[in-house]
Amino acid sequence: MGFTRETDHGTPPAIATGNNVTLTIDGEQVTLPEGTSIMRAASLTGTAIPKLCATDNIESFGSCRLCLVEVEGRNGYPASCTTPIAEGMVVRTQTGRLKQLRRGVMELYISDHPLDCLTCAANGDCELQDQAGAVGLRDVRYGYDGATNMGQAKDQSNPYFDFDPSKCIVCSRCVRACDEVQGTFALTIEGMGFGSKVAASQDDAFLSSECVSCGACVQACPTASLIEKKVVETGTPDRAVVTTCAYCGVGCTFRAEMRGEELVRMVPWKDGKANRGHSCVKGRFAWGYAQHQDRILNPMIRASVTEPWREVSWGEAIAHTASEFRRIQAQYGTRAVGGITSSRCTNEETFLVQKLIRQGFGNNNVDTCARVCHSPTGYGLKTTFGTSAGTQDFDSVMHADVILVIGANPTDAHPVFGSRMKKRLRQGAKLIVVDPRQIDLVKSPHVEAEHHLPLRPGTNVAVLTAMAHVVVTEKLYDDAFIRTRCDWDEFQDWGDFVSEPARSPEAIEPLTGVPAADLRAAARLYATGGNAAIYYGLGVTEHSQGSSTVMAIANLAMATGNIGREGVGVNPLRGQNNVQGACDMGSFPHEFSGYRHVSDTATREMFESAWGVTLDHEPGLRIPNMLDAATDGTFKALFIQGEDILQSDPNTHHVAAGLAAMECVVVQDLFLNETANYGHVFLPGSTFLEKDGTFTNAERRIQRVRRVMAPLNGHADWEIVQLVANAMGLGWSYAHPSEIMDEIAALTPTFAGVHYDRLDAEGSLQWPANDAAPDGTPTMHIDGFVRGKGKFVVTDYVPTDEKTGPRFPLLLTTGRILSHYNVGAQTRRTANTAWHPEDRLEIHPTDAENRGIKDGDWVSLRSRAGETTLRALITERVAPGVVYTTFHHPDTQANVITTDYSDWATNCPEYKVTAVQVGLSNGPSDWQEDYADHARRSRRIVPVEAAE
Amino acid sequence: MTRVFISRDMASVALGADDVARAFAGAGCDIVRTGSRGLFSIEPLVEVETTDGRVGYGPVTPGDVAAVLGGTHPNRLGDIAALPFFTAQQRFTFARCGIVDPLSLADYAAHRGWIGLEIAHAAEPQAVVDTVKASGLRGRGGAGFPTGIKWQTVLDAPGGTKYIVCNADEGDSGTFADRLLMEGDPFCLIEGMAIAAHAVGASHGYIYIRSEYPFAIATMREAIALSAGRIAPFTLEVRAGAGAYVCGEETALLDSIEGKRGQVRAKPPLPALAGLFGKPTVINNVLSLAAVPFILAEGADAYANVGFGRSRGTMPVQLAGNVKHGGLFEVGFGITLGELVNDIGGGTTSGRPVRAVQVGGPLGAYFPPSMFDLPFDYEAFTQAGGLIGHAGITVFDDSVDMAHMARFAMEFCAVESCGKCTPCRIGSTRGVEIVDRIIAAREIEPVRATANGDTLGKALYSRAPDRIDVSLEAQTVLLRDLCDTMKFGSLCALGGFTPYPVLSALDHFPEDFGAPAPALEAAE
Amino acid sequence: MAIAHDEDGVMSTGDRLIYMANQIARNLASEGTERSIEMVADHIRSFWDPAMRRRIVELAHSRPETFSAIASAAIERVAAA
Amino acid sequence: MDLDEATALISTWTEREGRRRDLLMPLLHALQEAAGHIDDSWVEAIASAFNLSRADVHGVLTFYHDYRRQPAGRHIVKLCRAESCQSRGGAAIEAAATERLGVAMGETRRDGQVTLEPVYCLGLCAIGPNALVDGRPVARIDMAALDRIAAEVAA
Repeated sequence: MGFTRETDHGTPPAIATGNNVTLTIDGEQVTLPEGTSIMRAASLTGTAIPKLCATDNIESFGSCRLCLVEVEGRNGYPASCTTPIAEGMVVRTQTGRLKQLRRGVMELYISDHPLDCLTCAANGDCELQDQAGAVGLRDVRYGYDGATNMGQAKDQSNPYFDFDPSKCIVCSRCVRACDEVQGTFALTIEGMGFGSKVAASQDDAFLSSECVSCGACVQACPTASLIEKKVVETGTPDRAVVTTCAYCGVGCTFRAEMRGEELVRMVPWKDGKANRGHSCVKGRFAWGYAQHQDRILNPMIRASVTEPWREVSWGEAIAHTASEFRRIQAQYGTRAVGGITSSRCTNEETFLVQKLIRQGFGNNNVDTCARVCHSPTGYGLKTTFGTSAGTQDFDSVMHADVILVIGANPTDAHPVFGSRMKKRLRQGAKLIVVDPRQIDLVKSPHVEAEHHLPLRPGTNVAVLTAMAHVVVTEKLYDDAFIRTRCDWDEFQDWGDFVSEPARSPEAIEPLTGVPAADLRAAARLYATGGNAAIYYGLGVTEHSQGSSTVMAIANLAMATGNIGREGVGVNPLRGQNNVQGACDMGSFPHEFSGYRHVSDTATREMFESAWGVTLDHEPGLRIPNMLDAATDGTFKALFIQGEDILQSDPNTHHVAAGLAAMECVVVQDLFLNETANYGHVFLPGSTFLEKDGTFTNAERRIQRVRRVMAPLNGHADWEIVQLVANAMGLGWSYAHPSEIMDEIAALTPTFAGVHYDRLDAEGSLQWPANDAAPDGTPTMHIDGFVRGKGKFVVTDYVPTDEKTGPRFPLLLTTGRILSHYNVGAQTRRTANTAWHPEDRLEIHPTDAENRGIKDGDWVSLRSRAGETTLRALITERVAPGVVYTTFHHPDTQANVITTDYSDWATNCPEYKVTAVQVGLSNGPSDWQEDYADHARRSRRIVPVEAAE
Repeated sequence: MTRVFISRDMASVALGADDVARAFAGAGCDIVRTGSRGLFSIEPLVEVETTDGRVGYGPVTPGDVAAVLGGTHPNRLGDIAALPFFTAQQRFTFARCGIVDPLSLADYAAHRGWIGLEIAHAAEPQAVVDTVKASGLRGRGGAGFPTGIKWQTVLDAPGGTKYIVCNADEGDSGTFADRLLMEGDPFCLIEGMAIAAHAVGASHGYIYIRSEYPFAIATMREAIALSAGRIAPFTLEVRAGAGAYVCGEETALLDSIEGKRGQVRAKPPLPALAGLFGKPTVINNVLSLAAVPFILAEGADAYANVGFGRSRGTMPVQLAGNVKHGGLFEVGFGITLGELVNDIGGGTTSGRPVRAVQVGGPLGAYFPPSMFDLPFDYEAFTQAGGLIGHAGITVFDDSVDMAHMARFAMEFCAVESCGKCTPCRIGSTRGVEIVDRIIAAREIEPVRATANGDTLGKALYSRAPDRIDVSLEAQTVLLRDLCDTMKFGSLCALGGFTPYPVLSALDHFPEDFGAPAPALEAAE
Repeated sequence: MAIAHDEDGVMSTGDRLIYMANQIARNLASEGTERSIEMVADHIRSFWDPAMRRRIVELAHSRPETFSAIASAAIERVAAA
Repeated sequence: MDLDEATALISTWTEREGRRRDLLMPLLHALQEAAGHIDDSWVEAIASAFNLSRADVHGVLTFYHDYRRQPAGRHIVKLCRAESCQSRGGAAIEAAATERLGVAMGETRRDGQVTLEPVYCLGLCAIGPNALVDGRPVARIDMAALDRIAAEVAA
């Protein structure tokens, strides 16, 4: 693929009214939707009108005055970007007079612009340069001695891009992109007139301003005023590959722009249906880990975790792995081994890992990181609706009138979708936030929640059931929807249950801390405010009652008829890039791909005939059960692809004990992660830039991942799994991931229509994509639920056994932050650490004062499970009695604190509720010191030369 | 106790009216503070109530109390309305100004106040709009757009919430009619807005007044509070500007009310369809809205019968600058510039010959006396390369340097440009620099540099000093080119009309730019 | 009923399985005794690996006092299958 | 006025008048009237009151000529520079004023006694040159009037 810029039609498409108008542009008759700008109309018909302030992902502005045109019968020269087309209009876009005016404007621009095109980093990739050529500017007659805005200092504070005000043409594209696309409003024009100047916040340095470094301004800038440092350093790109981001579950499409074999920048792709041309600081900029010096490129082996690693050849590593698994199975039984698929790897890779386990290991001991994040979503939505996935696409939010966000923090964890949501909120949709913390959505510039219900951690079910109580007792439910779409008897049982006085907002207020009046108002708004959509995250699932909460959400949506059309629905915001896909691909110990139980004979037979083996019909072990079995001595070997369970899973002591008890732990990863400290075989992994495949995002959207560069470690991850499989005698012969997808499609009814040629042609497909839904399924359950009738499930509130008391009086809840991703393995190896160099403990001023803690003090954080130390951040974002931290840094190991409590149905850990005590501390805990020592010793490597 | 009438208008106060009022109060007089009648050469004016009506004296100082009260003061003017300056006028809009106590509801009602509103309230909105259409009233802010048609658009616009916005950001030098009316007859504007509200279905209105008019802001706020019951359910509030001339541009004004930077919006959408807070909005000048009570009360014909061509009704002309009888002169369209400047205004204060008049504020053209037969009429002025604007006429005597005035026009644009569009943002600064070069060069013609080549690269490097042609001829050509770019390229009238004063100065007074004087001028 | 941890904060496998069975039972209790027994049994059959199921049946015999009535009844059904 | 006082004023004011964005400029006027200027350090509190970004407020604050980000002198003389006053000798008065008051146009005298600022039209266009001296209008300014103003601002 060569380097071509995306076509920029200058202004966004018209809002569809269904009406078309016909006009004449430069003698050619064209018919287009009404509301289209003249500029866009011309562009669509192949005429480029000069422009600088217009770009088609922000509203037209009309400031640059290059796009003036002549319209018959009208005075003057209207700007084509701000003038809509009209029936019978006759437009001329290229006349001598227009050329003269445009040249006059350009002459003014260049009179206040540096004379350094040839040495400018944007040379060849600069709209000002292009347009100066386009309007035929030959001379600037204004002289050198006049006033200019040049010579201002560059702002190089942001680690990823520079701001050079001298090159700014004050087109406001950056300001408008920040406002309209990102919704942060971090930029403004300072001053007025000739002195107008782009400023971040109050003319702060970008890094210390309100800027969240999403890159929208840099993308919008038509000159080198805002430019990626990497472009300055490397030069402008010469080719581009469209691929999918490997960070969160939003699944943004990017153009990876390359110069030779070097990645220059990732630019969000306008045609990406998940991100619509937007990005966040992670996907846009934080890809440097792919080339980080910490990457392990050679396979390694060691006999015990106390020895140093020994670099070996691929052949030796693969043979050793295969023989260890065979040996252990021979010694301890078929079920003594298992594997963990990666939610960061592709669908194809995930499918191969679970195939390796089911076909090669002969058991169902496969699990994935969804165990610790959205397994309750799978359980809850399958039970109520019949499908283990969200019901909408992201575009749907633009049709919502009421948005209920519960246990999710989209502006940090799913920032690109968060921006879409904020845009809709600015258009007037109402917001309800149910969260113990005052997340940004509760109140941030231009967005304010109508209701914030700051519940005590662990009381989700009580709050949602009380909302249902209001809906039912105040008769706000959608009778017609329920009668036609759901089981009426089940609804009545459920209705009786939620209507009991004990479940009223007033009755539960002492328990949840949510004022009853607020809860009632929120429930009424949700039920009666028009299209109401629920978005939730791990604040829902990572509880003892995670599955109940998901079902309580589904109940509420069904009761109010908010399912089955645009603008409504139940929408889990999935954590990792491919966690939806990993689940879809059969990564659970009880399910094949497409969520079909292993005990289902017909399904099993289909796989058995395709794979030529007999498959286990019994469910396998979940991750915590594997670790239990390991400590009990019955589980001995684990293949872990792209997960760092030591850091990410709860109760680190439990994980460490389980891993330490195994005889062969195979870790496949980019880096020597924390889990590898307990590993015996290390197989270097490849990054998303180095392989082909697909990811499936939170809206069930299957998108292509394309190889941008050769794998530094020599093999894509799917090839490595194939090597292992073949060393075990499975005889796989995939030449390309597309062949794996063909197999998935053949074996998985919901994926039957998914093939690479279609994905390449259409960009993406949302499953189910099959004969029944040939174009995929943006919105689910339109005419009926997948399971038939929607099922109302009684969701009793069973409090967690994790209780505060005199020893542990505070409740810890954990989460993530914008600049980091999951365990931070990737983002910690980028300049994103500039924003968040360490995990901090958020604590309310009152709680801090009671303990003599000042902002920035080192504090110890203790629970029944363990103890760690970190620095305090005093903030009113958390309520009194609640503390919060992130888990991005292994030095802190927040999961030393979290407990073994987990969701009753899925064992999803209760990360969000841990009783803790906090006190001033002098230094790291004993465990932290011991672990640091172990990690240091465990990372010793004997290079390949010495080993041979 | 003797009742005396003394203006509280900002101009009268600037001339000492407060001190005069205190002196009369000290002498035991009952003081009524009125607005100004609008003739400043007689301010501070004191009118003493007598059995024969009011007897005026002016100008008066605090030391003149006894002489005035004794009837012996040499500046006795008698009945002010009988002075030629006033008898020559047709005071439709300004009928009450200077006569009534601006904050007396009784005075207002006694002088035919609220009649228009009562008639409007009794009629269907469409009938009110029709009356305004029939009057031929055109926007007095400068553009001259028919007011009734604007109202019709708003009336027809779908949507429940609509607004009336009064543009009282009267920033043009040489104009003060809005200020005079708001300080002298605020209820008239309020009544006009209330009529507009009824006509289009608006329930709330804003009056955006520039911060340079503190008296008007205070008077309007007080008048709104006093008349709230009279205009209910319609409500009104005053918003004060913050020193940005460009906020007189209607879309910038709307953004300013919304709490934003006062930058000009692109049109469409028209404010009539998507104006304040995105809602259909009537935005009219003070004088347009203040003309409406008369039109409703006296009938459309009474208004339309006065005027010239398509310019109907009266125009409150403001005579300003170096003029002997400066003030507010409301008269039907059609009067000539010469009549206004020489006959009504009486020529210059300085006694020197008139050399130029600028009509329509800082964006208006300069006219030489040779063009004084121009009739006051929107179309005639447009044809003559100028504009009526807000009908301010600033008179200059023969000491004026027109190159300096052209420079000032560019400088003013540079100071007040909102910075949004390129021709205005950069062009105004370049304009100042060009005129500076012309002024520097008009006595010493420099050696012309040569320029050749035709590549973009040359354009980028052409700002090296030896490549610039700084000759008078080249700079004058450049100035004209710049004016062309600004006039046809700018987003709003600030950048678009700044070329009017510049080009008119260049055209009519070339000798100030180092070129020969035009033959016509020489002949006079 | 809280989880018993050893000094490292790690619960024994047996204790964990008992806790899980009881927790499932508690969460399904509001369905009514008969329905909930069947649902608990079904849940264990669907999601627990055979070794875990064997172990819980053994535990139900060796430590019956640690199980709730619903959990006990459900495990009996699992054992019978 | 320190930050705490400004924050208190902002909260009292917004409680009375409301928190809609369109009230931003009225609040800025109120702050400036109370404090003489609007300090950059108050912007965060202002932004928070209206649910705006600091950038939003900064953009507005720096757009309008009226808003001061630094304290002015004890006296403020605003002298009109517009055409009507120029036609009546304004340029000469401006030059004389800078000399007589000892401060350049647009600046505050080093002793903090007086700030001299341009204003473009006060609507007193037939009786110029005009000024606002601490808010009081003064017309027909001549050398004698400048002397009086200079004496006034010396106090």
